Amino acid sequence: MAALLEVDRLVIDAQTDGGALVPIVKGVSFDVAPGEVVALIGESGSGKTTIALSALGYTRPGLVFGSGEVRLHGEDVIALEPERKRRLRGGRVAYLAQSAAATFNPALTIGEQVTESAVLHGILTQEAADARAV
Amino acid sequence: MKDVRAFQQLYRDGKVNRREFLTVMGALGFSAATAGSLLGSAGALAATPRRGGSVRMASNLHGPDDQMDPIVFTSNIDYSRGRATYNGLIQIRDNMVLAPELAEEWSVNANATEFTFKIRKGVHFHDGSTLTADDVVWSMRRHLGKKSPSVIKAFFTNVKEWKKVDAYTVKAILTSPDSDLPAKLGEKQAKIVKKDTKDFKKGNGTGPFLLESFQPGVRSTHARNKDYWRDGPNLDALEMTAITDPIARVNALLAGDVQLISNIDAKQVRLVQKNPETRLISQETGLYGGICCLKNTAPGKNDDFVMGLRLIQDRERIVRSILKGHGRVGNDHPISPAYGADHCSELPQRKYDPDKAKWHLKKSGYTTAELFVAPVMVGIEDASLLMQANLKKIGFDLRLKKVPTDGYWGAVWMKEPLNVVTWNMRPTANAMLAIQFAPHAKWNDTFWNSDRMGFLLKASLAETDQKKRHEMLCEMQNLVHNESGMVIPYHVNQIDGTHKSVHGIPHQPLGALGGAEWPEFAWIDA
Amino acid sequence: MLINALLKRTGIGIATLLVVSILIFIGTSVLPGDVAQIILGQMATPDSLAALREKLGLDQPGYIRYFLWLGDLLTGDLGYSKAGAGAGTIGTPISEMLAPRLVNTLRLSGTVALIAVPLSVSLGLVAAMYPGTRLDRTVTFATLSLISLPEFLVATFLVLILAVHLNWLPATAYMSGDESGLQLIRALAMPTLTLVIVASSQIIRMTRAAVLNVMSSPYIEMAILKGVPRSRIILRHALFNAIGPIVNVVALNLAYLVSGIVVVETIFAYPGLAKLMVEGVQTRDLPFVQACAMIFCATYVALIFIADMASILSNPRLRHPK
Amino acid sequence: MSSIPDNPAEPQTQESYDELPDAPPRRRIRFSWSGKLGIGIVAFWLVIVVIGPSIAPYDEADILDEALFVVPGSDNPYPDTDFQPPSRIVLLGTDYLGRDTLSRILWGARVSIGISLAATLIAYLVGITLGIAAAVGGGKLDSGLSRVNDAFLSIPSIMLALVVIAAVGSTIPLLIVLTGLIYATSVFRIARSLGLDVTVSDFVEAARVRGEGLWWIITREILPNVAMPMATDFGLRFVYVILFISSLSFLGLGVQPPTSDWGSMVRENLAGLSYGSIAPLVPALAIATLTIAINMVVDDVSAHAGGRLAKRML
Repeated sequence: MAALLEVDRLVIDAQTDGGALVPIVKGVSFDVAPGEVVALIGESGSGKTTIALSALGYTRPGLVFGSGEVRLHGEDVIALEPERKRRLRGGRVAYLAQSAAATFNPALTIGEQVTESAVLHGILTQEAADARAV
Repeated sequence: MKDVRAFQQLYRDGKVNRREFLTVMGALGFSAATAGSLLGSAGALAATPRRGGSVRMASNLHGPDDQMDPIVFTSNIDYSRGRATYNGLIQIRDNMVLAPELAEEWSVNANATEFTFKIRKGVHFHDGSTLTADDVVWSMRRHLGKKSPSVIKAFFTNVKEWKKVDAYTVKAILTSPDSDLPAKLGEKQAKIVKKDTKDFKKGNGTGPFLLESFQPGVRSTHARNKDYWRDGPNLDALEMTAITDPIARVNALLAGDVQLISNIDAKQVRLVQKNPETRLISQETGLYGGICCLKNTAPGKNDDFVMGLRLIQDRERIVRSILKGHGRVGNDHPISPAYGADHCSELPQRKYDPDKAKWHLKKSGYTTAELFVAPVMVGIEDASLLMQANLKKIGFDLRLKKVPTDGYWGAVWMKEPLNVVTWNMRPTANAMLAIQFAPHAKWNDTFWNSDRMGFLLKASLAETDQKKRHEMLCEMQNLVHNESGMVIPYHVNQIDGTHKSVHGIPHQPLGALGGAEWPEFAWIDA
Repeated sequence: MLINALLKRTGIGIATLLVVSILIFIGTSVLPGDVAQIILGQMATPDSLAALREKLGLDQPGYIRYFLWLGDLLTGDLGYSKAGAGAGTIGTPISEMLAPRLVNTLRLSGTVALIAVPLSVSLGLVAAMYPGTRLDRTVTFATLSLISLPEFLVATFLVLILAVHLNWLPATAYMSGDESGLQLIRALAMPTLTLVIVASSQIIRMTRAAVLNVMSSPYIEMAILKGVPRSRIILRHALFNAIGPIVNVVALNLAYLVSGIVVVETIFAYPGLAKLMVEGVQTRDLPFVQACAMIFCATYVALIFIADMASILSNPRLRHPK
Repeated sequence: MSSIPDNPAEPQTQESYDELPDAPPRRRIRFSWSGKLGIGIVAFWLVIVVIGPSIAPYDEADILDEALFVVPGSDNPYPDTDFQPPSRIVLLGTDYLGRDTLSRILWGARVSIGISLAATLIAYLVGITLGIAAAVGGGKLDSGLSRVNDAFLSIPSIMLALVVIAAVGSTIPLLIVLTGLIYATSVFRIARSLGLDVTVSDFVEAARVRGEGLWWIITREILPNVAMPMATDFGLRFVYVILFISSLSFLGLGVQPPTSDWGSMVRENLAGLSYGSIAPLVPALAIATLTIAINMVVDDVSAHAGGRLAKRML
């Protein structure tokens, strides 16, 4: 059966002070089938989050995709143009940060931030979302 | 003759100054006297004044301490406002000629100790009341007595009393002869106000303009006094303000924001000259910038030191490059040629002589000194810097201590051993010398007390023989030139500017814009 | 919660003003030469000084004059300036002198604020949205160059070009008080232009810094990962957190526009408060300087107060401190 | 312009990557091309500060001789020496008094940068000491210091300077101390708010729990964490001081003549602008290059500090 997510020889580089590229993710490949649970295990700073985030076609500042592909339902999320990426994020793939507290905007209500994503992607109306949130 | 006329035009329009005019006339073969009269008639050349219109004047200084009380007038804008609002007993016109104003005529007794003034009849104050001897006596008495805050009370220390003889006659009784009294009454502070005035901000005078509004430090507006006691003024309305920044002031004139400005910095004169819309007025005066060396303390009490400072003054260059020609080399005494006959032309001009200066300074034993400088007048800082540089060349280290102008007269002048000073021209040579050099006088700012000087000052006032009088004045100028603590490297012209449409600015040297006499006489062409 | 913060900051404001009043008084009394000395200038003599001092009531001891003044101040009476009094007995009510100047000052700083604030905040935002791009670098470079130019240079430049050479605008922003709309605009144009240039640079820099700083925070990353559109991220997520520092800069710039523009007012001969205060110091018109200073400090305190409130309201976390 | 005090930063702790897992390890400051350029220019001026006077063609006080400017063949033995355009004799032209602009720039670097540097350092010494004291001490000490500081902040700095200088006259040491103290008020605010952030942070808590002494906490825990953002602020502060002194010279309260400082040089030659002289522009350019250079460096540093504390800087 076709994998839901295919990480194929993924290389992610970090820019050094000199601006040279140093690979920190060196050609990782794995598949995730629907309903399958995959755990990445490694010491802190080994690049777990970096790989995970690539599923949303995202890298942290200072990092760049080197080579390889990350395919979701067969389409390369790295290659997607911005607007499609935006739909993908929170629309089909959601990210749950380790320290959730830090990921909430102090200037906005929790409620708004919880429902925001669903509303933005037209999955729910604000009302429905609010209802679901509580 | 045509070019003479042309030159008179130029002089009237301020394109050439008095000195330049006389030089040219001399070159054309006229005697000094003839040239002088030509000069006098130049003013008359002006086409007949046109009535109407208004001008905006920007002076050089103003602030919350602007005054409308004549006896404490101290700034150009005060003087102009005073001139527009009030009258004096006697008016000083072009080339220092005394003319009757509120005093129709005056007489003096044989030994010049008692003056009688006939007050003009039918003169009204702006509030409608009639001018009488009472107002004159009250106004003049404000200058007398120890407690008087009058700025010019020193002129009247020898006045025992102002007496009312009848409704239109007053007498001034003096303790010592003073043939200069009438001239002193022409001063800007000697204006006549209404008896028992409390609130001077209303400006209740007899002058050509009514004081419409007066905001200290902002502006004042003046409207023609319809029932002025004599013909005039020409303008319907005046507006007076100040633009304290010299560059901004000139720019305002060039851009046409204002039609008259006072006190143009020498650095800026060429801008005004070459601009077709504006006209430069460069009036030779007795105004000077100098250095006071206090004679009662070191280093000033050392004559060689003072002489050294005098000889290191590159007077020619100061006038040439700092004043851009709008001034005259000083001869270490205040009586410039602007004082006319009183100026001692026999006295040889002191010249720049580094070697002699070096010799004197060496002899004095000083190798360093500190001079307090504030921008109290045009070019004084620059001149001090030039002196400093020249002293450095002969191995003398002069340190300059720059201090702000505000507070200078109270905290530095007459206190620090070496300080810069400026004195405005006074109506007579004697008045000028007396105020600054009379032994133990209040403003003897070099603390140089010469009995001979004291004797001559008194004697010359009583002396009626012009030749003897001149000899005395000459000796006094010589004393100051050689023995006092004064260094006077230059006299600076009064440099003002007008829009080309403004005419009739008097050539009276006692202050900015024709000794502030402009309001009554200025007019503009359509 | 909010009420408490409000009360607390009001108290702080008042305390500050009291401290200021004392500082001002001490400061002004250490000046060499008093108003009498200044009025009489070179022509002062001990007697005439004593005479004038007596007339002007300068012969009382300092602390008495302080409390008298403070009392009057609280009862809204700013007292009399020596202005124009000379040897006369009647001075000018300070309130009377300040009123027109205050109007002028507010007029100018208001105009400047209206133009500078929106302009520079949006420029700062744009710069922050595309950090490192040519646009960003241009804005940064321009603002830095302008920050580093002395005000009087900018001002004189503008006068020479716009007034003297092109004759488009008057060289001085001289206000006769009865200007009509167009004249008023022409009069204000020059100083406004100068001050917009001066004030904007800082607000731009600040907005950029503040927003950039927020942009690097985890919740912005989260927002990106939630697929929130860029525009919404900047305006809803980032700007709100940046408001605190931004309003503060704006407030301080406004305070500066009221009290600190001596140079501009001098060059354009604009009859505003700042210049008046300097003249007050130079003429040793103490009651007057004190009044001006109090106005300025009050303005400052008020503006900061508003700024603090704004940043509190903009931020739930401050609204409900942990 | 220069006399704006600092914004009162509201204490508001903010996590950054360090507290998150998988944070990219802290790297050495990476300087962009502009940062490097900035360093270059700053270095250049520092060199001038040291060797400037010795390579200057004339003394800063020299009023050049008219003979130097006589046009061959002209009959005028006394040509103007002021506001002369650049020539072989005077590479950057002359100023309003006929002094060599280049020489005055070279000499002036020492005074301008020297004064500003000294003043800024004083501002930091005083500001940080009191600021941290207020933050750590808290309570009465804090509110007391803050009130007085606010009071000084709220007084227009020009006026403050005007009064003090009018009272005691203007000397370079006074100028330095005065300016230093005026700007210390702003530094105080930054230092205090940063200090507050840090004092409530976990690692200080930890240190307290470990039973470390106050001094140890301040020197080992607080100062190091405050240092970086303070350094970032230093750049602009430094420039404000230069400009502040220049606006003092506008009011006639600057350094003593004939000493040249760039700000005053702009002012004293302003008249030349009307004659199209470059005399006022050269020093302005000098100030600008220094400003921009310093801030190019600053930007890189603050970018490295995550810009997180940049918000406290104007």
